[in-house]
Amino acid sequence: MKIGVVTFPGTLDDRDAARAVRIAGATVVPLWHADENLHKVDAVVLPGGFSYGDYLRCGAIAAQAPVTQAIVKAANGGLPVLGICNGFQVLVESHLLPGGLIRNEAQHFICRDQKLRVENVDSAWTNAFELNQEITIPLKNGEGGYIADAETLKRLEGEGLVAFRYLDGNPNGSVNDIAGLRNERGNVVGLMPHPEHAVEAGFGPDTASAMRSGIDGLKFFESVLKAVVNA
Amino acid sequence: MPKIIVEVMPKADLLDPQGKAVANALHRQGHANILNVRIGKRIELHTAGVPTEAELAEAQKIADSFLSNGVIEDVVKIHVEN
Amino acid sequence: MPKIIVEVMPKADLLDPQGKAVANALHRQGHANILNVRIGKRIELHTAGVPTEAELAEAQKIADSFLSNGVIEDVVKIHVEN
Amino acid sequence: MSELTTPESGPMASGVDTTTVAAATPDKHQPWKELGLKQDEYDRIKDILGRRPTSAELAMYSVMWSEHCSYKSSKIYLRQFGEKVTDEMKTHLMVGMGENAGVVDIGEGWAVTFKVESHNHPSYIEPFQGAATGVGGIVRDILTMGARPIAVMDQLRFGAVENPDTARVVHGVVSGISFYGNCLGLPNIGGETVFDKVYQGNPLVNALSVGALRHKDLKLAKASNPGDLVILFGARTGADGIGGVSVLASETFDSTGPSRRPAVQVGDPFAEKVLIECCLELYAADVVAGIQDLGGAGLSCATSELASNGNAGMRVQLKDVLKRDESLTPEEILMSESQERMMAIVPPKDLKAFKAIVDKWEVEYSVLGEVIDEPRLYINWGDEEIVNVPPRTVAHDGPVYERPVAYPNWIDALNANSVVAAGLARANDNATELAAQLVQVVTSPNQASKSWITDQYDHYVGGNTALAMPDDSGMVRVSEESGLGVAIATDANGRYGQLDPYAGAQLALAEAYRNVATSGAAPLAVTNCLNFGSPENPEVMWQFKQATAGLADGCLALGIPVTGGNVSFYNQTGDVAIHPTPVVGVLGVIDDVARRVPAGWQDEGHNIYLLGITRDELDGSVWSEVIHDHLGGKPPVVDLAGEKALGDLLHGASLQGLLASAHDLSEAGLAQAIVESTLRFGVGARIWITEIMERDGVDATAALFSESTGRVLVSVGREDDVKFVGLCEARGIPVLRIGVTDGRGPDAQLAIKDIADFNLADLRAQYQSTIPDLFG
Ligand SMILES: Nc1ncnc2c1ncn2[C@@H]1O[C@H](COP(=O)(O)OP(=O)(O)O)[C@@H](O)[C@H]1O
Ligand SMILES: [Mg+2]
Repeated sequence: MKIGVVTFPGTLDDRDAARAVRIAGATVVPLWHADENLHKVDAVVLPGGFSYGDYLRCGAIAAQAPVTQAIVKAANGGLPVLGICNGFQVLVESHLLPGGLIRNEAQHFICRDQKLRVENVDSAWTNAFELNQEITIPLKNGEGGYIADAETLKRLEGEGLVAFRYLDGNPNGSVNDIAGLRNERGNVVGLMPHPEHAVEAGFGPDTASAMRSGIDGLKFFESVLKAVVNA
Repeated sequence: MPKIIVEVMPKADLLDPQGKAVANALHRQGHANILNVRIGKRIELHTAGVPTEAELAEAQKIADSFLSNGVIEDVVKIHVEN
Repeated sequence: MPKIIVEVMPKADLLDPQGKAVANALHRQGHANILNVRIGKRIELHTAGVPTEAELAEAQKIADSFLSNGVIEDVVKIHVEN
Repeated sequence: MSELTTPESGPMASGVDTTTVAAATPDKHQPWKELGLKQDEYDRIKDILGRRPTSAELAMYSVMWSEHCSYKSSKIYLRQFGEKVTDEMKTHLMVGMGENAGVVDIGEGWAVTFKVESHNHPSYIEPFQGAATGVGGIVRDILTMGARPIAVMDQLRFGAVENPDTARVVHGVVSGISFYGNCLGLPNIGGETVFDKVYQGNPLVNALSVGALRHKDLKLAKASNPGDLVILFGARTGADGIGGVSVLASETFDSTGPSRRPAVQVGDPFAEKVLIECCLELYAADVVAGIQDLGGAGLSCATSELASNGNAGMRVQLKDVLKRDESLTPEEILMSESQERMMAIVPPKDLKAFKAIVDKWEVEYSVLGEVIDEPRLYINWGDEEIVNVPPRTVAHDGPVYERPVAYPNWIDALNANSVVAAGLARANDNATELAAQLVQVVTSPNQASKSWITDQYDHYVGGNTALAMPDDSGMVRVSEESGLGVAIATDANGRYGQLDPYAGAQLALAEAYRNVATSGAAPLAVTNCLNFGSPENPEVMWQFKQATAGLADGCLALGIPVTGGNVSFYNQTGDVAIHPTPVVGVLGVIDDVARRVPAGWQDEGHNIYLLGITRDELDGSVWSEVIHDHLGGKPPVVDLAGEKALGDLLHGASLQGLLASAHDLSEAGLAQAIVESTLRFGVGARIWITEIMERDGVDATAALFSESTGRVLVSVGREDDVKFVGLCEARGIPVLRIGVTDGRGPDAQLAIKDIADFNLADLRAQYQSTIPDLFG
């Protein structure tokens, strides 16, 4: 099973995403921003960072890259795609997911361990969770405030497309405490918090049992393995 | 140098946390007459010569498709300055 | 609603990384005629009534001292829109 | 002939000040004074060249001979860091002082390089860009050694919290560090934040970076093979920070403050991130023979240092520099401090491979010239020769001063005015007041949680962060295979430095050493950033002399060498200098980061032990400042042999897995350590202090707030108790059980016997709210 991990100039969490893929048991295929094909991968992760400096709007320049064009096409054909943080922003700028992401309400970057509720488990990246499971993974962003117009919000809520919601405090002013979305088909998921930073004990969020032992993020990658095998 | 100036603002009915923060700061400083603040972008595209009609049309397209994100922003003005 | 519009740009001889990144992206997309891009802010101050002279003078002061950072930015324009 | 071609002074509007013109117009007036040179320095340049310098040469010499670049006032004192060392201390040292950063062997074929540098003055003028480019600059220093940067830290000093200007500086500096460091993808693993009115017009913004490399990848900044190409790559050269080095860093600013606003540099972290990846690919392809970052003094520095280090020369065509702004004069190009640029020395046969890599990263480059056999630096502007100098005289043989030193007479009165002499009241017999003092101390701005700041920094990126804020030291994994890693802590206490700069430097060293040891790592090497007032003030020079001697003697005593550092002088407003603030960073190595020791209690029912002896040492303490607004007396006694023994014990105990947690005692003493230990994971405890008072002969105030050195608080599981206490006794480390941990939960408490029971949730709310209430 091969999972592509995309690197744009300015991508930062690509090595972390690759590590997560490996720990979950899949093979990593590095994808470069200039790649026009996806090298037959079974799924793609768009990792976090500041692609092209995140200038203009986060993810806007990356949305124009050749590899993104290829991903959009493949995603419309059902390829599982996970966008994390900047990757979520790229998905939104490519219109694979609706709405937009703007500057945090507090006007500054925020990095903390964030509790989330998994609100939908019918997607390629969430099927290993239990419905309404509470998880903790790191959050780190400067522009993570999710916005959408009233109609879009109604549709998202009505069709169960909100995949994750912030618990114990909304860190960035996102409407309806939205932390992540899935598309109708369930192959595309985007979220601001970082599952790839919670896959290895010793380097994740604190838990009640030990410092930095949280590995709730691993389930994202286990989900896609299941999804691809079952597909 | 001639420039095409593109002005982009967040959509009126969406949140603008930055504008809100600035408005709050102005109110704390006592500027009660400023009811609200909204913050957008002023983008200058520098061109070699005075822009032609075709170039302006192209700029309009760039403004709509790339310099702004129509889901959350509006292009409020495009004009030329020499 | 009447608004005072303040336009702020990065100082001409300082680096504008944002403008540079957008210019590069436009060049990659084939827009060779756009030589350079600079990106600043468009700030709308919404007022209750049509701004008076005194209010405009106040806005100028706010623009210079608070809305822009004189070390790295210039206020390039202030005007009223009704 | 003289009036024909050259304008009066300054950048040439038309016509270029060539070496020929200079030879023909010996008496032309030059603005050497405005550029910060002294008469004798100007005369020496003329001596070296046998003629007056051209305006380009003058620009180069003035900027390279500035205090910031030449270390002319500090050099004679910095030498001792290289002299007061034993052979054993050098065993792990691959590159010592003098290079861009020191390099230390950490085993398994890995090496690390680390350094701390100041960006103080620019951060006062433009806090956001000043701090951002400070991070950018230190990261390029690390990159230059051939290393992948793996983490950053920031050491900050701001003015008084109540001063209205402080918020401007705090917001700008913190968001600048956050912006640049986060965009680079470097975890921020620690730092310092201190507020004191002495830093009001002179905030200190020091930034540290650490990088890792395989031994074979070590790179040096030298150009030694004639025929190799000189290539400038990265961002284009613009008008940023022209004259910044000499004007910003060498002259005390007057009190008119922000109205005099010189050019600043604007940073582009995206460009730097791309540059990092590009350089690492160039290193892997083995196509650069030498490399140097462009920082202060820009091209002047890079060209002269590369040539001088390689005992060679260079021929450079300045017109080939890629510019952002075509109107730049040759002098401006030489002085420009545009960020995110590097200079590589590339053998001609490797140019093709070099080009393929920079093209892949869309990094611009231009070949400026070549290395030559003769030890001379020739720079041309088109056909005209504008620089013809021996590079050593620019880069390394600058002026060296033995500035006058004078013992500050005021220090006797200050030392005499101790906490006891001043009769500061203590609340020993009043439990309610003592409890109130404890809360007041630990929630004061300098002691309260810094999470409002540190939550703006990404400490996860890279996936290798084993410890970060709020732990005693930052720790990152270097090898994913073995778990090999490094820990770093930095410290400095300006109040101690003011009372006794020799002891102050040693106390900073001792604290950083202890912080590294508590985390389970073995201390290995030292870096520093020495922040002082004007070297032209003999009393400041005395402070500097004392501090450097203290640090060098201290390193010798602890057996860990100084591998590099930075000096920042002229941190003063008018005649008033900041407190001597020698920031000392200690790096330690740990064979497996999985073994690291947390700085807070995690489990119920563990015994809490205090290691070390408590003396009545409250002079210069947080207690004296917060409760009595007092500074006087003598700082705590330094016992480096004791620190070493304590460090060895901690290392031994952590290797045997005996430590459930360890947290050092420093500012605000035991009170601070127990509050931080309990709040770290929300685990309550019962503490008693009477046995400390009895054994050490101190009162309750000293037991809680004394800042005696050589102390650490540890928690130990019941099953390891006997073994642990036995170990301490065998090694002669004083050990005393002072409490036991309780459970977690909403009712968890910190109960200090005979003083007060604190609800953890309430205590946390107060501890967390101080900084956001001031700046949020
Ligand atoms: N400006 C800063 N940047 C990053 N970390 C910081 C900063 N200021 C404080 N910290 C972190 O907060 C924690 C508490 O700081 P401090 O009380 O000064 O530690 P110590 O007393 O151990 O030196 C440490 O982990 C330190 O690294
Ligand atoms: Mg500590």
